[in-house]
Amino acid sequence: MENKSLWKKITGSREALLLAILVVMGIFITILNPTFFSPVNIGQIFRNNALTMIMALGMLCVMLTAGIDISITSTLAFAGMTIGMLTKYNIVNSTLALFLIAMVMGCFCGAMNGLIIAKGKVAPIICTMGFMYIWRGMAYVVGNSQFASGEDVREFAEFGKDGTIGPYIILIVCYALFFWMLKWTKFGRKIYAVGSNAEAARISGINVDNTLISVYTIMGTLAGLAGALSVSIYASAQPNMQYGREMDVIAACVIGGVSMSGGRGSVAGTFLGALIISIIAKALPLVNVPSIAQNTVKGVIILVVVIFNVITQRMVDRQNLERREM
Amino acid sequence: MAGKSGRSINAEQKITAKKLLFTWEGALIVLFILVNIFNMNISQSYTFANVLREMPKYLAEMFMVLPMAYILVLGDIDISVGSIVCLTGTLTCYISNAGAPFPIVILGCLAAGLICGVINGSIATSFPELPSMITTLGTQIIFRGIAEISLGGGGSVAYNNTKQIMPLSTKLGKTVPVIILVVLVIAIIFTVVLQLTTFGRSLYAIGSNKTSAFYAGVDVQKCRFIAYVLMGLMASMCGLFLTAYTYGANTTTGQGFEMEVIAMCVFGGIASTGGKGTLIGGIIAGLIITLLRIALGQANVNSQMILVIVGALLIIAVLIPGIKGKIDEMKKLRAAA
Amino acid sequence: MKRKVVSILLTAAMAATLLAGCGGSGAATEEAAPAAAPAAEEAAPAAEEAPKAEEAPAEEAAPAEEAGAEAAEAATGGSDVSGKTFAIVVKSAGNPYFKKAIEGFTEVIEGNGGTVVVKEPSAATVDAQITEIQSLISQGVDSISVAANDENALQATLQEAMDAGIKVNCFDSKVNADSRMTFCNQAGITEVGQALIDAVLDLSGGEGQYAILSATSQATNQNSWIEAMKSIQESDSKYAGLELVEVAYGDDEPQKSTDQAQALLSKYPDLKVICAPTTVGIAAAAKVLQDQKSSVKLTGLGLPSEMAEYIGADDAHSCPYMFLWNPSDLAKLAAYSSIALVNGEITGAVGDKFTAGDMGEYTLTDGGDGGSEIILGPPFQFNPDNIADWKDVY
Amino acid sequence: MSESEYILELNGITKIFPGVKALNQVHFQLKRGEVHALMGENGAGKSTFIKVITGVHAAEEGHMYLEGKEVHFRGPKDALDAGIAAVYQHPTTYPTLSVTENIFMGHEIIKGGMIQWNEMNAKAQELLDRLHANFKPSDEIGALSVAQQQMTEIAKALSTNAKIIILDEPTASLTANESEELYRIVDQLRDEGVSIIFISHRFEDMYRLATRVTVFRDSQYIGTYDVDKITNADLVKAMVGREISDMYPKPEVKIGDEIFKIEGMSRTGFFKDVSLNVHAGEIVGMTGLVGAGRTEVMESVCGITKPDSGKVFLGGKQLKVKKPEDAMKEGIILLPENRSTQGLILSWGLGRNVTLPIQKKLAKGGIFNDSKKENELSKKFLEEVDTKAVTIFDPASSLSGGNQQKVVVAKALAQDNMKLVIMDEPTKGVDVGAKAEIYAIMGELAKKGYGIIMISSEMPEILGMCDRVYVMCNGRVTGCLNREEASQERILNLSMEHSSNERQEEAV
Repeated sequence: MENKSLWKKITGSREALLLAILVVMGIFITILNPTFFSPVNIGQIFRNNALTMIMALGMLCVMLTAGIDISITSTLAFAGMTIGMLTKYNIVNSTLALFLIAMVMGCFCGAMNGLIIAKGKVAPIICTMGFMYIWRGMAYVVGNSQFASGEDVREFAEFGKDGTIGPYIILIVCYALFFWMLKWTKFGRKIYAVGSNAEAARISGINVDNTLISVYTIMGTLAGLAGALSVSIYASAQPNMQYGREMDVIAACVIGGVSMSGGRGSVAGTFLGALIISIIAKALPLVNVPSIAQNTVKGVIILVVVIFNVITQRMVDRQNLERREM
Repeated sequence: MAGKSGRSINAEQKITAKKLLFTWEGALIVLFILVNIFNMNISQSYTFANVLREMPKYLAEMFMVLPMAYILVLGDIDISVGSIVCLTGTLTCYISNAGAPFPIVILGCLAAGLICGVINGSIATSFPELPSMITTLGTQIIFRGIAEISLGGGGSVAYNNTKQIMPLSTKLGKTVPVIILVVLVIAIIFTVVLQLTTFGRSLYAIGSNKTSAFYAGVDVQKCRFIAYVLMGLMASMCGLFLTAYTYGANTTTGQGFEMEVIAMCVFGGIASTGGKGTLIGGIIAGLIITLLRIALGQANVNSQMILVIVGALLIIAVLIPGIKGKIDEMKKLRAAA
Repeated sequence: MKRKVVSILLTAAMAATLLAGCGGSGAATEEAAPAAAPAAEEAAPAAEEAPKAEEAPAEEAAPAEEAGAEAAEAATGGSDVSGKTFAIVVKSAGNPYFKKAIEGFTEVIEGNGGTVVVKEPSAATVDAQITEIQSLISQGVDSISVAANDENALQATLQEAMDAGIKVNCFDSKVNADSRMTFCNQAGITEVGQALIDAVLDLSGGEGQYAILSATSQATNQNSWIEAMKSIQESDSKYAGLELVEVAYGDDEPQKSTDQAQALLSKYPDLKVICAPTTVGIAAAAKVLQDQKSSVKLTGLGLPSEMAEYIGADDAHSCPYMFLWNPSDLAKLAAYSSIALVNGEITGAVGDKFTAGDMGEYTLTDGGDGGSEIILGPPFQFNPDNIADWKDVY
Repeated sequence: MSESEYILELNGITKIFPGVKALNQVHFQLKRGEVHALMGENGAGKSTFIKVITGVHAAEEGHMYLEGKEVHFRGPKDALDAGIAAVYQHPTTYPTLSVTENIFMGHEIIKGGMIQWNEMNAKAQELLDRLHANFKPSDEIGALSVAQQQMTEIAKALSTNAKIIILDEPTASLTANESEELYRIVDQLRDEGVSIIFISHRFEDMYRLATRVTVFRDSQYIGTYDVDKITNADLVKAMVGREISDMYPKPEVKIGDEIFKIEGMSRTGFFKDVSLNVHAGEIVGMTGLVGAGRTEVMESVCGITKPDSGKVFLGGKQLKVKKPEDAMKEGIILLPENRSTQGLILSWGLGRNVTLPIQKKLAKGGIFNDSKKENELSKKFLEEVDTKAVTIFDPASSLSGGNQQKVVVAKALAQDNMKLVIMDEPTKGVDVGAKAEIYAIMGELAKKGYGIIMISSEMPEILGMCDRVYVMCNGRVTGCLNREEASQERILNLSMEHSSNERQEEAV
């Protein structure tokens, strides 16, 4: 019995495994390039990947309900482009107001997803695919072939400037908030319940539709926030920003142990998954792996991690069966 | 035999024109006609000859609509196809540039697609616990990654012997592009297989209820494997013809195709949850989207706006079955009361 | 009965969407046209001055305000092309550089009585450009000017266009010689390479490590400029002290460019200069350097409006000077050459001459790839003295 | 006053689903602190009724009074708040979550905006102790057995401090010992003053626990009786609406040669060293408790799962079965236990369901589906088993459970190379009329000389229909009884032989 629980703890704890992978990666990279493990570098990893990390939280919630959202980077671009234009033409200049506007827009976009998925019973991937096209198109329409960059967003970019702590604070607040929400609040429980067994959730009095709508709205709001952050950190708003990056966010969640069939996944795992993706992006140029190999490495890691997980699960099942007496 | 009450069960299926019209496919045909009328109104250039000429690029994607329909009917999804197009396109150029004769080039391209399909299929069937979205997300990144690595610093490769590959992009009688005939033949084969054969029936059985299908003797994993392999193969056909039309390949080749192809299927009534829809619907939907894009392009509608329109159409299309279901349910409720 | 209603609703809804979409976009295109007019006035000084700018590290070329009137006149000059349609296909939508180009192109063509069709593909891919060009062939335009996303990939489509009697030229990024009649080159490859390597030499103080932050690895222009830089460096001993440590690719994405710039800094502590011959890359690198208050200096090719923030001679600014040409002028040149092609003044053969309105006379030269090209002029230097005048222009 | 006597009272409840009236003017009265059994055949409306009480479904007509006051539940939440908790037939657990999370889902202990995990874990442990559960609050539900999941559900109901607890077929998947445990818990709850509604098919449960019983039939209220005053026969009559005379038309068939044999088949964790044989024309029963490994053995025979060792012979020839198709080719036909998830494709028409296993045989050239032939054939077999359907294109989901089972039988009959038929719980959830028809078909098949294996938990049908009975317990065949030797006692004895021993081992 003791043996079993120890074995189970090691294989069962996805977070421990990911941490181990991270440590090994860290050591390996540091040996190849000692500058990797410097405070500046670590800071940059978080800053440059703040967007992925923040959106991964929303994706975690969405995937916990057995859904998926591939419209997030389009939402990001729509919101980011809008505030970029607002500040470029000096319509709104307050940093706080711009952040709020972006989040409200994201909230709206997300709510649209949620409504159609929950009330229209449309498969999440299809619905969000439609909006992926729509919001991206809207970003171009809003931009009207203009970028907002450099001087246009000078004031706003102060917030996300290298060396400022703004992005880190947002990151920490988001993670703390979601950690609290998913683990310690009723609402968090509801998300898990809906993803784990929607029928049971309905019977035990959880409003499944509302939970779904909330989850997609949260995702949208975070995408809007990420849009604002993106404009601030990179001091540029372009309609094609973060194009295709939704897959990174999904990959971060998947590596972090979030199950696509719902009900399984944690904030800690998501964080570690996002961190692994970020470190791959950051480290490859540092260790002289040509950056064109970055995608291949990323893809291999995703497959290895998910397949490894299946195999350990099979081993655990097999062991459980063998323990059964006859 | 036992307990016969002499009750007779009707085995005649009455097919009326009205019934046909109210299927999704019927609605699509009506829409197809409407779209054509609409197109002719917004663009003077919307002539048969022009449409024929503009079609090939879209038809290359149509290759993938066919097996994607199979995969969606199975209840799976494959988002790696755009990357397979890129990888096979790249390899095609390299094989030809190495001096291979044309048949070898074609075979090499198809073999590459086949291998990609086999890889996807093997992973999907060895680990049926994993959602296909995840495994093909992995291979999506890897296949394009391999293409990126083999393209190296330049990031693009030209098909040097353009004369060699020209037969694929020529037009018969100066009007009908070869690709139309190829797509037509393959589309007919795929449609016939899906709608009329035991294999097609098995796909629907798996997509409707995997366990029941398995208990009824359907080889679930074999069917899934075949579907993925066909997907890879058709993606390489797309890659081949795209190469013929672009004389080369680069790292962005085929980007986003997977979503466009899935959108066409879903618009055609093939549910991403499996077991529903027909390839006829998928093909008509593909044509509708294609013709619409051609006409809107000719009318110089902003390319972003076209995306917005396609996205909106998609969402409306997937919302309709739900709305219809609700209405039917209400009708039944009223009947019961 | 209900079914019928549903079907009707379906078709009606779709039709409505189409109409709505169409209406919206129609408005957008109409809007674009008048917008071009006032912009043209702004762009005017550039039309006058940029091509006349002296040698690469030219000290100054202040925009001449008085040139406005001349430029307006220029717009109406040239040969009449009423009834003809000229298409411009840019790399992708939503890029201000090409926005300026479109404005310049429109100004010239409409000034000469022609009609402009603007095509901005949804993504910066070959596929998207092919679709757009195919659509133009259907419309039977008279000329197509394209900024290509790939050198070879458009060959089949552009040849088809030429077979259909459409004049094809390219600007900004060329297509291969078989696919075009001529190429409006913003600056000779060697000139750009020379300007950049000289800037690196200048900023490094004569010796030291430098790195290049490029766009995508397949970007034709960037690759040829980088090659030019390398060969110039090898051919002249005055560059012997310079060491190119790495060519990094930021894929023209702000995030990746930022990553790459930061990686360069941490990998090469002795780095003296980063050269970024791409507008996205230079902006990202400028921000990284300035934010980190790094001593590494930056140069390259960038848009004044994006870079104004970072250009300055003191340590608080990361980029002492950089280069670019005027996209509006480049597109004007493309427009004039298109007119010349359509009117039969030139055929695209090397040695042909034509008058580009008030921009003066241009000669088609050998592009070195079997086709002809028209060189706009050497790249223009933006420095702390002139940046304030240019940042609102483009 | 009657209001004070009844804690819960429902009058004239009518519930309509699309196409069917699931409840028609039913009544129900629950006394304070009583255990009230609710009985009726499957489809009688019991489960729907429960869902009306718990607010999952809203009734179209009728009134509900809780402690004399009329209440209207807008959702399950209202019912929970009012002190009504339900444990459903199929455990409605959250498989990916822990026991504690399951127990407190929806009514977490929250202080200062934070869920109190420590307190909840402690409370969960307390509840589990009270139920004598052998698992921990931190265990993941998906890894627990059905019985353990059921126990978690009961713990969940307890955790809400409910005044009324509804148990929907709680013993269906429990072993005898586990059932005993459940009885103890129910007694305990009743003594604590909780009122309990108990749905079960087992008369044993009712006699053991309930004081009163209410019977539903065909969505209608039939009556409420005192348990100690009603006879078994009367109760059956109330439930099925008529007296059943010749329920088991076992034909006299001459038993032929041995046609099928399993030798020493094992599969880790499911069954071990199983051997059995079947003769032509023989109906062989397989019984034992749920989870004894009966279904698993037959699934391995049919290629659904892979056995680790063992040989299978059909007509003296050793078979190599790797997938279901192989078994079908040899003439071994399985009618799976679960119609809706294993036997039928509910969204498909009946005809297509019937011909799915034989589509290749019917197909032109083995490739193209022959719709005409398929339609004719499926019509023939569906009529043969007397399916109540209008056309062969009706979706299977539109049929009742009994008729769905007939479609499954028709599907088996359509396979003309049939030699051995394995029926897994063929009458589960089938109404009495259809049951008799299925037994009749079984008899006909035996007459034709096929071998038949019937897996069943229902003692009467095992005793009534089978020539021989194999009894399994905990993965092993513990005995084989002839028709003459077989009796309820002996079968029960064999099916529990090891259970008690093992239980002790586990406890150590």
